[in-house]
Amino acid sequence: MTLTAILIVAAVLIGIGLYGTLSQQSFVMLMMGLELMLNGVMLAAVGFWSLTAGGLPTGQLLAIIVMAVMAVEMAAGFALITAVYRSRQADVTEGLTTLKH
Amino acid sequence: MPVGDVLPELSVLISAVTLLLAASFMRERDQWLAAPGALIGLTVAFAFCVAQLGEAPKLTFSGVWALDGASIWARLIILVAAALSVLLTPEWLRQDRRHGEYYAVLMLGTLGAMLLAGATDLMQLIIAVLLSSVTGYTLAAYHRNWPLSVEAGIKYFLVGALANALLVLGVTLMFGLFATTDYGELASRTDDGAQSMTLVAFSLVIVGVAFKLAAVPAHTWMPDVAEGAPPPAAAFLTIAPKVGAAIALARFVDLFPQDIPWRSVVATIAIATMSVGNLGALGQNDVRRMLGWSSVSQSGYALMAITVLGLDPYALPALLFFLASYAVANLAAFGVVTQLRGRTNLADYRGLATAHPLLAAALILSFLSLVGIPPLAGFVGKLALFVTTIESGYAWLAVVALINTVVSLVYYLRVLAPVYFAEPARPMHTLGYSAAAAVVLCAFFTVSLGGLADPLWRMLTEATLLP
Amino acid sequence: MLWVVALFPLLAAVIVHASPMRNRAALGASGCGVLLFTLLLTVFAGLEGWVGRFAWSIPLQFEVVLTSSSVVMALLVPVIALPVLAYAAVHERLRDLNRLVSLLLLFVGAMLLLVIAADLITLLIGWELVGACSWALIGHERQHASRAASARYAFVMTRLGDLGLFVAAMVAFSDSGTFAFAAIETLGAPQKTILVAGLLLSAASKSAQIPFAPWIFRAMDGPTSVSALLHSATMVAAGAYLLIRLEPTLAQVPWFGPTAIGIGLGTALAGGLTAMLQPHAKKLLAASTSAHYGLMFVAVGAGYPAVALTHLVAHAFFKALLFLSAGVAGREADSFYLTKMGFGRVLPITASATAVGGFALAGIPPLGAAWTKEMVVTAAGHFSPWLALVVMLAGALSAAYAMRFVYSAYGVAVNDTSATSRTTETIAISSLAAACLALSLYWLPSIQQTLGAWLATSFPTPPPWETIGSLLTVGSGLYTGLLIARKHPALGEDGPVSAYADWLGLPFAINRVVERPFSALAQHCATFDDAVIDGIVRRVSAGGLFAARVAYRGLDRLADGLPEGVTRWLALSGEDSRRFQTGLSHHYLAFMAAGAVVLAIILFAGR
Amino acid sequence: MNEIDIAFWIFAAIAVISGWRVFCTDSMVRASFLLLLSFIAVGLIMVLLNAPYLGIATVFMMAVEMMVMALFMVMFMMNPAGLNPMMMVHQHRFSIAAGVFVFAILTGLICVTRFTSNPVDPRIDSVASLGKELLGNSMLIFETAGVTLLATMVASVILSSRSGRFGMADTGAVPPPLEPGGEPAGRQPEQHSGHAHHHH
Amino acid sequence: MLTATILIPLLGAFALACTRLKEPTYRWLACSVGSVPLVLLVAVWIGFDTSTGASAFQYVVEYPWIPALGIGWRMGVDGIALTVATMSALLFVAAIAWPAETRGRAREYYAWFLFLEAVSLGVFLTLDLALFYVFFDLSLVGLFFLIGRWGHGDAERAAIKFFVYTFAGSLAILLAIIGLVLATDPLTFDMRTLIADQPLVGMDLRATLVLAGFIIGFGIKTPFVPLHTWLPPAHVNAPGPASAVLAGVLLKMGTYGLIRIPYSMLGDTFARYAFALAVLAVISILWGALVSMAQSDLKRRIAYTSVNHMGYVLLGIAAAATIGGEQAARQMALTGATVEMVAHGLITGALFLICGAFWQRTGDYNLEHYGGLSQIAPNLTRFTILASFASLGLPGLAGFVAELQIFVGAFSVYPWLAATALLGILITAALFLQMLQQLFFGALPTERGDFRDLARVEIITLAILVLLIVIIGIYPNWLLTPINSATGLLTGGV
Repeated sequence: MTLTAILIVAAVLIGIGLYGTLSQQSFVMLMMGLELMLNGVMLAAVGFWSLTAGGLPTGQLLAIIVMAVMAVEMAAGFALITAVYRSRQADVTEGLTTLKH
Repeated sequence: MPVGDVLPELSVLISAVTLLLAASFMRERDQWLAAPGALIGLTVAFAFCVAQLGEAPKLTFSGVWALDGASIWARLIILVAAALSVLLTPEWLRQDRRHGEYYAVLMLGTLGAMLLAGATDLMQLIIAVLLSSVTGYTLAAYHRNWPLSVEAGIKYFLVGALANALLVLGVTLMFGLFATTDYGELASRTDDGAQSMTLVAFSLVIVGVAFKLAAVPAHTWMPDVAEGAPPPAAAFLTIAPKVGAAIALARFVDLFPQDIPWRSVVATIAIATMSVGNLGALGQNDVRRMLGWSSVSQSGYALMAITVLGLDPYALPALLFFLASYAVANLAAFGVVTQLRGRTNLADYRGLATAHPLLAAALILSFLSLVGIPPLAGFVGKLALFVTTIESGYAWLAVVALINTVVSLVYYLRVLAPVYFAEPARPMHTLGYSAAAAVVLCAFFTVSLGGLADPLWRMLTEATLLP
Repeated sequence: MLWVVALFPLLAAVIVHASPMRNRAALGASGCGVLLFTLLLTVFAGLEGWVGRFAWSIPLQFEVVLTSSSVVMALLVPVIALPVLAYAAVHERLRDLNRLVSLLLLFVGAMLLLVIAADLITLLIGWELVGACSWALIGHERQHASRAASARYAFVMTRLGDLGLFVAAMVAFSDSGTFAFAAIETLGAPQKTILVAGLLLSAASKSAQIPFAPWIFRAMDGPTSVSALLHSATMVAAGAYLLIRLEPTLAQVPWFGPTAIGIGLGTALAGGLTAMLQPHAKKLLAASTSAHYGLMFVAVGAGYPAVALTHLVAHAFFKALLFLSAGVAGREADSFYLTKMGFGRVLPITASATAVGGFALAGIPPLGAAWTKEMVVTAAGHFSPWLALVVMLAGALSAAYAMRFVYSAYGVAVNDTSATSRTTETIAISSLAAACLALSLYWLPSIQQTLGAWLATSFPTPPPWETIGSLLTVGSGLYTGLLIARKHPALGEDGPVSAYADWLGLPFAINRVVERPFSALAQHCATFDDAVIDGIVRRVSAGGLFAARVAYRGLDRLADGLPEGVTRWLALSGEDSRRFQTGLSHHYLAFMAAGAVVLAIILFAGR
Repeated sequence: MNEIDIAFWIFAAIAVISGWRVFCTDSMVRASFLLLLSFIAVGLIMVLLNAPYLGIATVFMMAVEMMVMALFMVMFMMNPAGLNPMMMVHQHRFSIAAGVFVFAILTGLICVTRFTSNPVDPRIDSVASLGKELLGNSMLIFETAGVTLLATMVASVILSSRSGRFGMADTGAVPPPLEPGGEPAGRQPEQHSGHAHHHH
Repeated sequence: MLTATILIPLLGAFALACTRLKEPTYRWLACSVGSVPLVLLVAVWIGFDTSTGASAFQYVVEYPWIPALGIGWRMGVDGIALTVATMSALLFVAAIAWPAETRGRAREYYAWFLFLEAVSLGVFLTLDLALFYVFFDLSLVGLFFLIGRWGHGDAERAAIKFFVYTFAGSLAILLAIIGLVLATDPLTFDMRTLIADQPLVGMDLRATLVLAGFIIGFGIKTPFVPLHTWLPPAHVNAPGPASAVLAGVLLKMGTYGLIRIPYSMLGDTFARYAFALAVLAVISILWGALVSMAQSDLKRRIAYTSVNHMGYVLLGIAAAATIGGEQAARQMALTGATVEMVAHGLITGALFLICGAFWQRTGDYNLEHYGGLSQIAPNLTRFTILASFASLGLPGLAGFVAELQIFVGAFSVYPWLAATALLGILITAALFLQMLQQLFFGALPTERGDFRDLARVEIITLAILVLLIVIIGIYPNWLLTPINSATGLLTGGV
């Protein structure tokens, strides 16, 4: 279990996540993609903490921060999706094209 | 724990919480009372900030929090902008049932922008971005029953979510490379030759911050928010986070040695941003959207100063002054829009000068200031930018900015022409007194910052940037 | 102090114009009074030897003096103007008479300034003022647009010559730092060449020499009195006078003599021919004016400015006389075509006076003009005998058209029934005739002595063969003239001859070679200015908007075409595809991701 | 190749595969559970990396979050149970390319980058050190994070709650009309918005 | 004193904007306020010391504005600034007094005019580069609103084109100013310092670029061919008084700026490119005259003659800048250029006011539609003829004094160019006479039968201008003395 291995796994997750973010029409699925990215990031963070930073507490904190980001964005995102769904009955990015140019 | 160093933030936070609680107990028709409350909180914070001006620049909270000229001035600008946008709000949201909470969110957003300006630790940076983003989405979508507003909100969110993800990724890589997130230590460790991974991490962080700055490539939310969000919120969102982010970006890039060619990157972003913004505004017939595009291009000008940071002592003061002048002028413009009940169609502005001479005058002043016509604030700001850019040997950048300025004149005039040259078709209704007061104040600042620029400028020249 | 001589009539002109005077008597009287006083002033100035100095700034110094030749001119101008103005006061239509009189006074004043000038700037000022006055006078009758056109023609044509004077002044200053005539002597050779060329150019244009001659026909649109003054003592005289005044300098340039003679002779012959073929009384006289100034050019070119001066004086008198009488005849015939005229019986006095003038024009002894013409012949002969012959030929021509004019205008003709001449006209005409006769004194050797002494030269003595030759040529000329007048009275009114009658087609050539191409050029420039120069600007500004669109399209492909290929791009509505801000969030996300990559690439590239 | 390595690889495989399946399943509910699976795997990897606290925290937090997400599906997403096949994607090729590209770039860089090798001492009490950090050097960050969470709660309540103290929370949440009794300024959304065209 | 010259009309403008009075009162109020600067400037003129050894800039006042950047409120005049400024003040009074169609917005109209007067005078009177730029830009703003609001035809477009085009120029100037000023240490925008120590000496490339900036900027403003195409539409659509001010005052800012800034502060570099400028000038002269000749629109025609006349000015400046020319000749050229500024201001001002009279009476600028007006409008005819002859450089009128000196001075530096430029006065003569012919001569079209002659106010206004033109033409010493005192210094004479 080397750092490289961990990071590569993280990279895979990030790649898949980015794919999801860019490809999904549904807001929810799109956010899942984001989650997956952050998942990879979190893995990388812990990996760094454990294998390069020599247990520097900052690393753990970073992981927590990433988690926080994830949570916050999920919450805000769901709230917004709800609002949009209520006012526009839209659940996909293509549903919202009034604001353009 | 040196609480004294975050007194302004604390007062903003406390007033936010207070407002939240108060809003949940006040009767519906008393909700507007939250506005004066917010003003009080901001005033107190302003006072504390001013008090900090005296102290010597320092890092506190074990290097997480910077108290230097840059952050203090930026926070002052943010507070003023927040206060003025509060003035715009009460009449606008009169019939909204969640009137009171708005101010709480606004205060938290202010807090986020302030934290951006002061952060000297990558994790603190992330949190600050997050705070100002999450409040920003809410403010943008505050007209929950109005399609445009929620659309603006969720588009803001989608762009923001990815930007934050990239930012977090970048920060994690930074941590992996340098085993720290503290600016001070970063600065000391970036010296030995940069690895390729550093460059990737660097550009990821830049994109993350560019999102708050509404700079290319993460500028796309700005026009939507400007058009869709409630104008008072739009006024706030086009200014406060931008001011904070500009300082944050300046701080961050300043950490890196020359073997990372960050100047060319920032310069590229600057050019792209000002050009895209101007081209976008050129054809607009929707005034609010036009203002959004124009504020994109203004970020581009601000980036000029960041490009030459450290090459010329005037770079930082120029940046701060430009941000201040931009803030007042932009607020004046959005204030006029608000006072005109969100009037946004270009044709609807015909004959404003006849119907409401004062509003027209304010609009003209703010636009001319945004173009940089002397002796308004914008002129001094642009002059300072050009001076520092040319002095640092980036004359070509100044030339590009010049061409962009000429282009921008066109779309500002496209609004001013009907405002002044035509006769009104229908009566134009206005909103109320506090919005009018805000407009007058902004116009006054726009003029006085230009005419009496010297004291401010002299103080700004003392400003420092840590670490 | 000498300035007064010129300034008084100028000032008086303004006053007269401002005054409410509108009736003939008052205007005539005041005008004549002004001229008389001017004359007295001139005499006094001459006796007292006044000079005048004035400066605008250190380099711009002005000076006026009276030399022997300028005294003569300065006296001649008011003397001629006096009867002309009196005539004008009764002859010209009452409407705008006030303006006419004041303009005539202005004319005189400007001419006097030109005459007494002792530096190029003063000369230039007078010179241009004279031109401007001529414009106003020719276009005096404003309701006819054609008059204004003629006035413009004349003014532009003469101003083209004025440029020569500008050049002269410029050269003088650039070399000597001053404009004074005195300084011209000291110029270097090349500068002097340019200077002389400039002076010659302006003199030729003012004196209606080839190729500038045609303007003098257009000038005939002006009132008769104007023509009379313009041809005798003012406008046209200025050119010849300039050469006379500066002859010593000019002569220092070797090519000046031949050139002047060439121009002069060419004009003399062409003008003579034109005049002979000209059925229009005033134009006939006008052409003869050119011809006679040509003779003066010849004299100056041959080195006898004094001769030219004397001829100028003589010419002034008889030409003024002839124009005035032509004016009377023209009014009575209600046309200036000779065929309509012929009032010998009803206007005997005018007729006889005209005859005197005509014979003077023809150069028949014992009239003074005959002597001066003889002198010209002699002068030319001194240059080369062949020249003398050509000049005689010119003399023959002038005799011919003089004869034609006198016979047709005031001979005995069918329509010679009723015609009236106003008293003042008659007086003016006959006084001029008297002057012509008086000039016969030229023949007296003693007078010649005094004249020569006064002008500090000696007149050449003609060899007998020349005298006989010129007498013969004059005789033959007279006969030809008589023949034309009797056999072909309408010669030149129509048919091929009429084309030649207009300066042998020179105006036509000018129109084709200069005017038309020029106006065409102007038009093209205007088109170019709008289409191209402004066009570029418009393109640039349009380019801004275009750039906006293109940028959008380009970036849009990036945000949109890149992902899904063209098909996907087409799937979007056209408007969307034109703008980068598609309104579709995933495009923004894609763009952001791509942007991050680009930034990284820039960073890598920058290392 | 000791047992830790084996475990790691297994978990890694689970994380990746389930992560990948998230976007291939027909039901959002399933998708969310797959995502949860991936998170759990990652959390277990963290445990392997001497970060038990973080690992467990992740597992629990994500468990809750995915429940919420699943609830959302059921509440008002179309096709909750994924009875009929669902493939809602756009700019697909680009997305795939982007994902692969990012993976390749990162992997390449990871291989060439020299990370300082400084493994954590298994004997240190990571939880305690984290606590010290939170209440010590990084206190401000921690506090700010707290504020942010507060803000998030407020925000989500404001945006999502259907009714408030004064009845329907959304009524009146519109701009003031341009003229009294008229419409607010600004463009109107096109009618077709809603469950918009899903292209494949 | 000079400060008051600017502040009084400025404050007057704001005061006027805040009042509520009857239409005519505004006119006279504005007129009286606007004439205060004229009085003050005349007083300054009287007190101006032209003796040799007198300091170049007099009546200097100085207050700090942004000391950190070396920007301050610096005022002062030399002979050139004084004469041009006084002419401008006079022209403004005339333009304000001229009866204008204010479309019920008299208050703003006259307020803008006073504002414009203040800032235009500021351009000529300031000794601080930053302030110069400030006033330079504000003048654009003022005129933009005047043209756009009270213009006719496609006024809005013309106004925007004018603003954008000239603003581009002024930004070029701004960059150039910065590039120039940054070479000073400590940083200062004080013109006197910049003139004194020629900051860019020895930095060839930078000096060239800075010069280019100035040339483009002032070239657009002046305007030179090919940067002139904003001028005709702006003129055609502007109200008479506004275009009188545009041609009479604003165009001078370009040439004045050339003399004041690049000529004085970049001496060597400017001299190096003097020949190119002279060529440009000759092109402008001939091109302006030619194109003008082909215009059938009265105002366009006169507008293009402005291009031609400003070409003379440029020729004079370029000749004066040339190294190796005779000092006396160069001084004469520069003096001529300055006199041309004054003369052209008065003459073209008068001509454009007359254009305004035409528009107010008929709303038609097409020359083809006129004729025979001399029969019913003798006064108009008189003034127009005088102004036109002055414009084509007839001796005894102001134009001649200027052009003579320019030609003579330029000839000893660039003989061929000067000689070529002479053609200009010939073409001008032709085109003006043609214009007069079409307007006043020939038969009177029936639809013009009710054409009113000039009213009393118009007569008085024009009379003052024309009288001044004549006086300058006959006895310009009072004008030449102060100018020469300045040009002497500028051309390195005593």
